[in-house]
Amino acid sequence: MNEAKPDTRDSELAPPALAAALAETWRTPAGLWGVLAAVDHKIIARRYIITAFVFLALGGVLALLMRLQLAQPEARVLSPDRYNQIFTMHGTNMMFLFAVPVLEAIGVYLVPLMVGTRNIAFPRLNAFSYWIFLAGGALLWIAFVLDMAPDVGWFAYVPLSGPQYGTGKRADVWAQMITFTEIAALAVAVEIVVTVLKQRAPGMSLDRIPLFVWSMLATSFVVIMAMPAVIFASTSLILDRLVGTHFFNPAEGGDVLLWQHLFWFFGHPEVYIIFLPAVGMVSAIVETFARRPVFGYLAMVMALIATSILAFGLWVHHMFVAGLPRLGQSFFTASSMSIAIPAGVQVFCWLATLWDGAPVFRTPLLFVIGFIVTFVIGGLTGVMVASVPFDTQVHDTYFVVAHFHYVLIGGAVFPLLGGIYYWFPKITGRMMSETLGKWAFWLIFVGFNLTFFPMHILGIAGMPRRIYTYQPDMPWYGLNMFVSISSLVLVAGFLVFFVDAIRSARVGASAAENPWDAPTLEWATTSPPPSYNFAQIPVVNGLSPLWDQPACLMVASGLRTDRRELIVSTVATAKPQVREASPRDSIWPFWAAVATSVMLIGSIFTPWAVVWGSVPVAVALIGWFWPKATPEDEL
Amino acid sequence: MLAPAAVLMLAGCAGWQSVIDVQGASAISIKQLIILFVAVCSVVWAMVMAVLIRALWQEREERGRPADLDPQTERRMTRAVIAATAMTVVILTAFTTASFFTTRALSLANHDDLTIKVRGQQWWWSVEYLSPSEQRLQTANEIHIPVGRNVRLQLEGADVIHSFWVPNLAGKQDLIPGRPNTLTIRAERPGMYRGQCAEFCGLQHAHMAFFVIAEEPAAFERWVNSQQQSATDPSDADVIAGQQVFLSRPCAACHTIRGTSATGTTGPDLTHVGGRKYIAAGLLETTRGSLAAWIADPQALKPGNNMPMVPLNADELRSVSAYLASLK
Amino acid sequence: MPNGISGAPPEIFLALGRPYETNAYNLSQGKRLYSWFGCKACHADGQGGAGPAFLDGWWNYGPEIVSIVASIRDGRPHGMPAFRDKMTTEQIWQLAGYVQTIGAYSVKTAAPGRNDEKHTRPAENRGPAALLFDEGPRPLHSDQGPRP
Amino acid sequence: MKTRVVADFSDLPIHGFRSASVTWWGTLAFMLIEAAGFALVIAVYLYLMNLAAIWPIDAPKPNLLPGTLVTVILLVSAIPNYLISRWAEREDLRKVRVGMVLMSVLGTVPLAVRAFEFPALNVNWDTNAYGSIVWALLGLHTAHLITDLVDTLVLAALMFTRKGNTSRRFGDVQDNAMYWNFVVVTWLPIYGCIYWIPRL
Repeated sequence: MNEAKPDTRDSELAPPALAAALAETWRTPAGLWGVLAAVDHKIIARRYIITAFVFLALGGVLALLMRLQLAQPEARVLSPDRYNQIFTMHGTNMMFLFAVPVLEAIGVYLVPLMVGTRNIAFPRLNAFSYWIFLAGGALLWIAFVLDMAPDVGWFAYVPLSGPQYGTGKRADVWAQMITFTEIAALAVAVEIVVTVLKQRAPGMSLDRIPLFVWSMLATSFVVIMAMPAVIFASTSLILDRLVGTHFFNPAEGGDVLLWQHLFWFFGHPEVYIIFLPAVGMVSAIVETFARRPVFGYLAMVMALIATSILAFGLWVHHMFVAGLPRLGQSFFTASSMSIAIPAGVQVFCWLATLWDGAPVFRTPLLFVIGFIVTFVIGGLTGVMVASVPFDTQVHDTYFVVAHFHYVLIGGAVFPLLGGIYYWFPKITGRMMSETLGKWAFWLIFVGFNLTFFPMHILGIAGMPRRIYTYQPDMPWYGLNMFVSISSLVLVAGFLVFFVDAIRSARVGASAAENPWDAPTLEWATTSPPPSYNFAQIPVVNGLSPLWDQPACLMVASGLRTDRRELIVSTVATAKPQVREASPRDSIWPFWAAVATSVMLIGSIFTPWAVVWGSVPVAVALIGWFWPKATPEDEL
Repeated sequence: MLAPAAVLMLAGCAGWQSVIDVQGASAISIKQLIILFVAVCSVVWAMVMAVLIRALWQEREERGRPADLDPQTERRMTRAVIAATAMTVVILTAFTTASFFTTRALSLANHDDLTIKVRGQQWWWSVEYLSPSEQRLQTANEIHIPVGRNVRLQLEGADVIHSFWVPNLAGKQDLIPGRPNTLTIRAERPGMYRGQCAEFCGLQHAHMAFFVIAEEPAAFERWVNSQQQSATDPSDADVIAGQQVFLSRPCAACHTIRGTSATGTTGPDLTHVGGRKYIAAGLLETTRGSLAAWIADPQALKPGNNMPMVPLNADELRSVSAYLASLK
Repeated sequence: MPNGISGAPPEIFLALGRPYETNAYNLSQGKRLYSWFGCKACHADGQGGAGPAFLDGWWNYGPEIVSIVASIRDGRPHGMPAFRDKMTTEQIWQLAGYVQTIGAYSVKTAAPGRNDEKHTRPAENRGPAALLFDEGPRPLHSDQGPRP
Repeated sequence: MKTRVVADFSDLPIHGFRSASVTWWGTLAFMLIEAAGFALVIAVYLYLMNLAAIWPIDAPKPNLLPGTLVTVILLVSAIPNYLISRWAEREDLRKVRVGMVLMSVLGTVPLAVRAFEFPALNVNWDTNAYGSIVWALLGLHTAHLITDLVDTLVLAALMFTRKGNTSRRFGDVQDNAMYWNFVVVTWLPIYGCIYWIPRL
């Protein structure tokens, strides 16, 4: 099947002509068609990040409403029904619509750049995953506006979310939203796995993969192994509610704890899906701002893999008070404690890196320092709740609320904000301001600790979780008012961050290619990178390419310029194998997403929607699969 | 930052429903474990912070290009990291064994003197004394127990999952439909200990409290005898009118008052409601006024609960609340 | 009311968009009241026993909610007790709305799901009347429910 | 950033088979997702079984005939499936076209027999937890069967058009053959679960 007409290779063109030719081949058309049919991983990742941050802001407003209601005893700001909807929306929105998507999106943006390729594997699947994610978010928030939001908590324990006690369509909306966001997360996970395994730059063997890429790879495998659990759980819940199956009906052989097992088998890996990418970002930031490679590269990679595997072995620590046999619980105490070891190893390696490095105190490093301070507290309280007797006292109290905010905001949002400050120049071509950055950091750091540390004490004082109010004679009034006021400081910090981000995107100082003098490949491209990322695919011969060869980058020639090509290489040693074609823009993923959304939302109201809805989905998928008249598909 | 706060936590807020103000056997052994964990973790956190601050504030020349790694420091740091990891493993093993021993201490092995069945309903607790058989009785939201004796609670979920938690005495245990659980508690000192549902169970999860009143054995016996009597026939005119209203309106369809024709089982047993310290699962102290307010409009005080608003005129309301307050 | 008891429904009921027939909360409360007030003793799970069935397409006093409310509140001959003093007005309307969903031919989106007890018939949100109604050889009451 | 050319890849092929193809790895990843899902549903089946006093819960054991027939057909279909994978690698268009038609037939037949399997379960999905999990297991595999059958039919149609004669399409035929093997392999534990565990 050799090509008939002579193709133009990049070696025959002078650099400016080469850039123009590649720009033309990899161009995303402007206008509505370009928006709907784009497959460039950078465009889709930016959409994901912006949408996820909008959901963060909405979720933050919900948190403020909750703090307003809890500031005083027996406050009448929110009715119990409204409060239950709001705390469920806050949890569901932050976990499924903000944390997982934004971290996976940063992976979608950076992994292709860091491994030295031109686009993510399966770019049309990437576009499909964004539309599905957007539809899931819209479903949840429109339901909230229509007073139909789920009110059963973000883990929707049966029988409260079951057919008898979960009235109306609220729990169905929650369960269907899970299906949307999990399809999107699974699609991105598959893309990242294949991109990292097969599209690495020649020479980037397994021991030269940047730590952030390792963390995204580990996260993607956890997503692939964990998400099926929650998809089956939410599907069986909808089946119970709509067509009367008895998975969770104790009177007919079902079991109420089956839901908790199914959900938490996914639930705990879910929080590691959120934590591992953040760990990858911390390694990238510490490396650059300590001015030396991260200490103990092998130990860090082993720790990532150990965390991913152990994450599947400790879900029962969410069910210590459900009355399971003592021996089983003790096993899960041991396994829950053991996952603190790889986390400890990583913290020690970062400390060693900083110890031997020359730290440059820019905003990204401030957020990483804030991360270390906060996450270690969260990790230690995590070790506390891993012990069965300790947990029988503090389970479902504000102690646990404090713990998981320390590991989620401390463990994931701090590195995320640091990562935004760090990669903002690369993504937008403009620097964020250092002064606003420092203001944002200190407001967020102080506000966070003043808001969430007293919650440990509230938990010890006996305040249960998820109560919409409390009586005046309970000793919780002072601390709750204090927490509500300091939450304003935290929100002020986030506002400063948003103002800085929006302002810098338009008027920030223009950024050089490598403003921080960082070692990894994404800093070898212009800021922002061209649509084809690399004019010629780089060749790597070390762990920190830009530090090993600072003057000029080794590249390889031979790819065609009139056809979207990138290099597929072997898994272990990244020896080049094939000049693989990367598909062009296509509208079909958008139609497939619309058809899938119609089918899934319809199936909330009638099971027949699945039968009739699958026909347009099949048509859209066939249209997507059918070869197009483009050079990529012809040869 | 954590150390002073840890001390504050240990001082704790003595008082109602506090995990630190321990009066029960289980809670005492758990408190020791909490103190161990908080102390060790505070030390660990302080050490990590010391290393972090030390690493950040060392005087070091501004390093333009990333220098190549000095193998000697690499080896030293490798040893340090291995040591730190080993210390982590040791501490975690110590924590694990400590929590095993505490778990063993919690299972109060010797035989139980009293068995009580607690059924969690949507938003109140029905309490039934099962054994010994001569002490059988039915009440709601308040559990009297003798001091110093093991009490075995049989926890049954009637509708959704609730969680029985009285922090002063013991850790929490869920009430799960289809899976009966048991929890053994023993109060060391007499007193009134407030507990609350700790698993989200719907609209009024926040107002689903209960009280465990630990008394000397003699006082407990007196309480049991009084609870087993049926309701005394009223003598006061107002109270008699109240009884008439109670029996003729929908109240009798849901509530039981032993000694009268009211035998409904969907609501709490009201035979001795006047004698209880709180009504509506810990929402209001029991007085004629609070009873009248509750009967007049239960939805205003506890929105979403399952007691309907029975339309009564003023004197009917006054007489019914008088009648219920008289049921000591 | 062509075949029901006279007495038009209160305007408030229509103005609020028939809350007791379309609001999921009221219907689920009605289901709770159905088991709390012992309707199961005579009507079983809706398929009838001592009392009439709600699934067989025939409403002795008309399928409108008002006539069902009247039956519950004032009782009926042959053993249907009056619940006037046993239930409040709102409870009666909630129970009537629920009873209607058992016998409905087209499934309401707000209809309650199965309950956590033994399964004896399809749940209200699967239209048990449409599934279980067997008209027998001669359709007796064609003017009552639509032919399934 | 200045660049220095150190290698030339102009002679690399434009399509690779098996582990050199990106879609092969993508199919493998999706198979891993579905394998995790099936393993989980079987775990739920076993979980419910050891909860129940007697299993199957007041329902007769499922009849063996339709299920065993489907198993035999699927196992038989693995042979032509292997052949078509080899022909695709040799890019032999004529043989692949014959193979795809054969695989389309061998995809439709088990689906038809499957229609008899559901009543042979002797239990309804809303009768009890046993009925629910058995219908869920069989339903999931049926969805698996349908999606791959549609994929095979579309691919067969494509191979008969002018566009079918490119190495990328032969790669797709091979991936689809691998996916069909996965459909057959996942059916074996499900078959054992539904039909033989109640008889142990």
